[in-house]
Amino acid sequence: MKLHEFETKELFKREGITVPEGKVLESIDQLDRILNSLKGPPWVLKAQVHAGGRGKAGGIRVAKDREDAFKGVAELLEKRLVTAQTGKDGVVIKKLLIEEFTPHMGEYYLGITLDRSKALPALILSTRGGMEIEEVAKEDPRAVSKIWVNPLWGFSPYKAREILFGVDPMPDLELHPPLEGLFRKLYEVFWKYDCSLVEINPLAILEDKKFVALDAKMSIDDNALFRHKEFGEDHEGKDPLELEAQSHGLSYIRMNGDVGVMVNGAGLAMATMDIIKLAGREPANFLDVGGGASQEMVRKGFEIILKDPRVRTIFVNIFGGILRCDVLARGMVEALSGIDLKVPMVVRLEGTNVETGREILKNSGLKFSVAQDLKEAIGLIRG
Amino acid sequence: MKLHEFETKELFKREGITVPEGKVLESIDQLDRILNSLKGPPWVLKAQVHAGGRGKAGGIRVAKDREDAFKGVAELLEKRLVTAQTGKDGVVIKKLLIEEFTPHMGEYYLGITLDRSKALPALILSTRGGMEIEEVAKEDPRAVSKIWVNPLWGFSPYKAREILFGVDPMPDLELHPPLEGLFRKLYEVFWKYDCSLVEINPLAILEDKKFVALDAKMSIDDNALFRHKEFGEDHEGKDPLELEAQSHGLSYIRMNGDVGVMVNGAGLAMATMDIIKLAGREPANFLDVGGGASQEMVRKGFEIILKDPRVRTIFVNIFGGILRCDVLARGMVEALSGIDLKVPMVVRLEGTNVETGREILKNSGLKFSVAQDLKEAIGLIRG
Amino acid sequence: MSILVDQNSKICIQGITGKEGSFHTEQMLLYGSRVVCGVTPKKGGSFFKEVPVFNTVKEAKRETDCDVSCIFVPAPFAPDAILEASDAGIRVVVCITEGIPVLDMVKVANAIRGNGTVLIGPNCPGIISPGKTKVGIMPGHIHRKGKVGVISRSGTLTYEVVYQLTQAGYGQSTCIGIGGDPVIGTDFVFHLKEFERDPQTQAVVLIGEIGGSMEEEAAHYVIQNRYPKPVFAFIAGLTAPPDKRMGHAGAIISGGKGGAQEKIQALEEAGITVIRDLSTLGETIRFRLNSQGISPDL
Amino acid sequence: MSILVDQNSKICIQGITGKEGSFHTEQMLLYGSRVVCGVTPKKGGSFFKEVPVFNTVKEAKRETDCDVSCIFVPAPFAPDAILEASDAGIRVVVCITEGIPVLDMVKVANAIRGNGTVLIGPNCPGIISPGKTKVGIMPGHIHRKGKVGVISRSGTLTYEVVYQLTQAGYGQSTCIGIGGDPVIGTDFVFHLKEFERDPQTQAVVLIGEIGGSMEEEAAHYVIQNRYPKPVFAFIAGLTAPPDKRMGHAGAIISGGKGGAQEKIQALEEAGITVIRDLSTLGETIRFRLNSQGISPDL
Repeated sequence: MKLHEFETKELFKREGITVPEGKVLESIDQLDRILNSLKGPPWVLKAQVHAGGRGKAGGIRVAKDREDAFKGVAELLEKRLVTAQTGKDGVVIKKLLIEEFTPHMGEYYLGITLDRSKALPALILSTRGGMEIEEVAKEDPRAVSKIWVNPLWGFSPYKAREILFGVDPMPDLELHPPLEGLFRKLYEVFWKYDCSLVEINPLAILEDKKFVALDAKMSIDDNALFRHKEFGEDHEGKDPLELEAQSHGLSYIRMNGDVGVMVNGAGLAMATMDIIKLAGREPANFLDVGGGASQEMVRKGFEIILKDPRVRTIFVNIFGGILRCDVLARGMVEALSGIDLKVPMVVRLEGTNVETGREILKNSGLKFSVAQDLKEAIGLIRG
Repeated sequence: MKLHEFETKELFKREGITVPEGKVLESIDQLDRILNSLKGPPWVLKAQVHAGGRGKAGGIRVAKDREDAFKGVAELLEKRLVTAQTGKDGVVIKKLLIEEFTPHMGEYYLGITLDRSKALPALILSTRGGMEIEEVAKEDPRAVSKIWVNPLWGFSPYKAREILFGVDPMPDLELHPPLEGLFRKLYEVFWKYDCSLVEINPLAILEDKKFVALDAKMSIDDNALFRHKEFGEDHEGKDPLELEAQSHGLSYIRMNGDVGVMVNGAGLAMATMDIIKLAGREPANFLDVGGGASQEMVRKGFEIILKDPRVRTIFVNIFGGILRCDVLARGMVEALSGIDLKVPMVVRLEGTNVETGREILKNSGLKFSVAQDLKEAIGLIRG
Repeated sequence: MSILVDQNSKICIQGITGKEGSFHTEQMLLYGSRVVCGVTPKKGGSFFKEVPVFNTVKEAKRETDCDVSCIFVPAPFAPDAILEASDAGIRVVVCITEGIPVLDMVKVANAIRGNGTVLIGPNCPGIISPGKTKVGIMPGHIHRKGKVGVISRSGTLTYEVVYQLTQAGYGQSTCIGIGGDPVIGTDFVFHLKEFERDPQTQAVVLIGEIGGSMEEEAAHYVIQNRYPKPVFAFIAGLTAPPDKRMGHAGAIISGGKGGAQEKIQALEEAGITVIRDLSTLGETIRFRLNSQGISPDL
Repeated sequence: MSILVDQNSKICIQGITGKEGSFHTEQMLLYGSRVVCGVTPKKGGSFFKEVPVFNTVKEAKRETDCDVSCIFVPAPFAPDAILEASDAGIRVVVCITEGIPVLDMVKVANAIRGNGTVLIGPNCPGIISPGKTKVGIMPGHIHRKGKVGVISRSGTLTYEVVYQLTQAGYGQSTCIGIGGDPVIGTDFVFHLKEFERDPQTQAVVLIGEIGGSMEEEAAHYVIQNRYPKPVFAFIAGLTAPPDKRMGHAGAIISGGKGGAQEKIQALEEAGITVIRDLSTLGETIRFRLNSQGISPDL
């Protein structure tokens, strides 16, 4: 789960990391009161959307006076922002963060991410803040310092020395203790909130050698949300069908095609989408009912596929393991009985209790084609 | 450093471990006010001395009424308590802990100690509380459960299961969660205060299945005292010469003999004491001026030896390494000049700068015998 | 032969009395696996289908000398169960549990490193050495004893691949589901090395997916070590969009890394046969193996 | 030969610019030790007596390929220095520092276990392979190259023993001060094994003291493995009273355990010659070795 910039900054503030003073706005009516409560002008207006490349796309503006601020808010709020990461439709800006402007003399990048292959958190420092860290790493690798911290050893002081002395140009020696403190805090935040990423970019260095996190990013491990009730659910910008599926424990993602897909297991679901594409069609969705789905979940899955008006073909690909084929068949019958299915449906069943499952479907009176194996299924979908 | 029972109990209380209500008394004048502030009778009077075996030696009494309490305090306070561990002189009782009496239905032993050879803390549970754990381990090993916790893994829940399910008779299942909680707390205390030992014996199990630590022991690692300013220095019952030496960074322990000893290095100092004994004499002290002692420390060491009226011979055994023999010699001359040394002194010098050192001593006009090696030194001490 | 587990493996089921644990214990017993004990705290002393239940793995190990464990414990308690198994000296620990927070696994993976434990999973179907033993949740009947080793990041996709292999006449030496999470106990390279040493195994199939760099590392290993047995691969997620978690927590293309195309390219550059059309996997492998003189299992 | 360090060892001094560090670096250089670098944070880029100083051990290792480090860092910072050295891949780490809290060492010892680092100390004089290299603070001139290995929990007592050995005509292969603290990186058994493999070493002297059970473990090892070289021992603290810390944090008899008498008995039962009178140590060893055909070093 990604947190918005303003959520991350609120959390940072609680944890003792300095951020600019700011307020979130959802309606232009609130602007006057907010501007009165903040130092300025100038002020910074920042679109709160889950997409990188906001700045380049015009989602961040500096307002030099009140009039400018009102104009900026009017041009951003409830408008679609198209960035390099949003796709052509862009995302609607529902919230703006209004902040005091922070004059500063330099910018750093600080981040912690999980290095999967080492199974260790990686701490990254760059003296070229404000840029994408991947770009800096390519263009000017000496400006990036990266270390890995063994969580059982903890963030021992020598680790701070390795990262701070390992970057070129090296930060002034007087900046080392506060930077070490900041990394230590970020590292605590990373563990305390089960982050997969926490990032300050840019970190502003003020004239008096203090630091302020001008931008802040945080992603929380979905598997750990059960122990972080402090993060409410964030439905913003999410597809309603995805939300419905999620509330039933189904893993559903909307795609751009017209073949509605139901599969058990994530790997097989991805492979099924790939096969549809190889057959010259496009999947309308990714839907994994899970290795051990119940009859109820199968029924819900079907309902969600059927709610998608773009679907022209349905492809059910089930390899029974823990999920037995008879359970699948019963869920299917339950979901489809009484519905006049207008689109062709291809069913490929295999694995545990396959005979009973096929029997149930056969006796159900439902209309569908049976494929004995994947090859036959592909032929039927190709049509 | 050993904490007194009342100090440990105060600390336990702060950390959330239940102890009986109680107050410390240093004069019988305070007793009336203390009894008024506590529930009772009965009350428990406990001598606060650093020696095991208090109970058997009469250092713990239950007072059944006010009169009994006054009588008990009068009989204990400022009196010498001789226990199995104090030696025949015993120790003077300077403080008494007056506590409410805790009726209970069972007693456990809980302790954490450092296992040197495994380099791991060992957690110990015994269902036969109130007894010395070593005795229980010998008599009834099944009543003792011991586990080792890797500090990098932490006290994971399975460790609690191992210790609780590993003892016979096993505690009632309903006691497992509170016992796990108590061990977790003790484990935290162990690390937080740099303990070498923390012990609750006995832990009382009350009728309502709650726990109360009836007795509590804690030892703090001397090397870690620099980061635990919360523990003041405890001079009680300590030898004044030992205290003086300590304040100068010298490691000095009073012994029962009459040969005053000065050595550099702990191992050589122990070996020197052993040699004196082999020669048929007894050392008056252990004194290690340290591998890297300064001239000043050598001088101080001599002053302390000379203050001990029992000393009949002085033996200086120095193997110069970091401590150079010339530094030793200068310190010696400084300490002894102007003093009319009444006892014979044997000096054995070897190692770094030995020639200069011998030269300085020779020219000092001091009276002493020089030994070329240990064998000769022994001969001279034997006299 | 086979790798990691065989008919002599003595299996302990952690969470044996739970819903999943008890169902799959029965399935394993039916398959012929030697389930010698189970662990459920507070149920020590009882039995599940004649399998003795203990309070701790340490006790179970002492009483039965089990050397493999299979964990069916809910996500919040599974990391503790893995540590317990490793600490008790279990050689192969299979964690089926899905949904464990990844940072818990970071701690666990680093803790048991150097402890002599091989951790399979979490979020995996387990290990099967067909005809010998099954330690996990895969449907046993689709497998057949044979000469192909299978290493997979997936569950049902593995069943599909195994099914096609069996249909094509090729049985399996050992099939390992290494798990679909970002941090898991082993990787492709670990098992490639095991299969290299296993005389029963004559070919290996890797089933990868988007996310991470394990496939690239496998390609690197194969090329660096002139891997002596034919290797096949299938990569799921060619059409997956970036920044979306495709069911598995580990299957996510992020920061432009972990895409299927790059993985396929790396594998092919290492001389590995990458099968793009899943529906033809079985016949492609049969054709290739046959032409290399590796005949089907009869 | 010799063990752990020799003339090829490339030494890094952690804390090279401090009072102790700089003094002993000079002494080591005078002895002929190859001190190739030093580490003092914030002094990177400078030189101490032509020895380059770096900010981190990682950098020092990268630039000089040092494989041994010697730590002269104050107690509150020494645990971090040990971890840094181990993490940077230093093979032999010698920690001279005295007064480190024991629980810090518990963490450090468990952390570096399995990391391939041999930690000597803390609170030790270091290691010397006479005539080859000295990594520590012992006075070099009392040593002589030869055939006796020395393992000691003490500092100056070791010098006394070495001095007597040299006077008696027997030089040393390697002398190791393993440290006087309750938790240290190695024990007698570890070095007994090393000396067993070392052809230069023909006899071993153990210098023990009260506290702990390391001497008993050494006795056990010698008897269990029919140790092939003559072993001598001296135990300090026969007259030490219980519950008193005799200078060393590790030298304390507590709970009735760790007394000298029990240690001497265990060692003698293992066939080890225990010398009770320190003043006769050199001549006793000379007599015994001579009678076993192990002649003095000329």
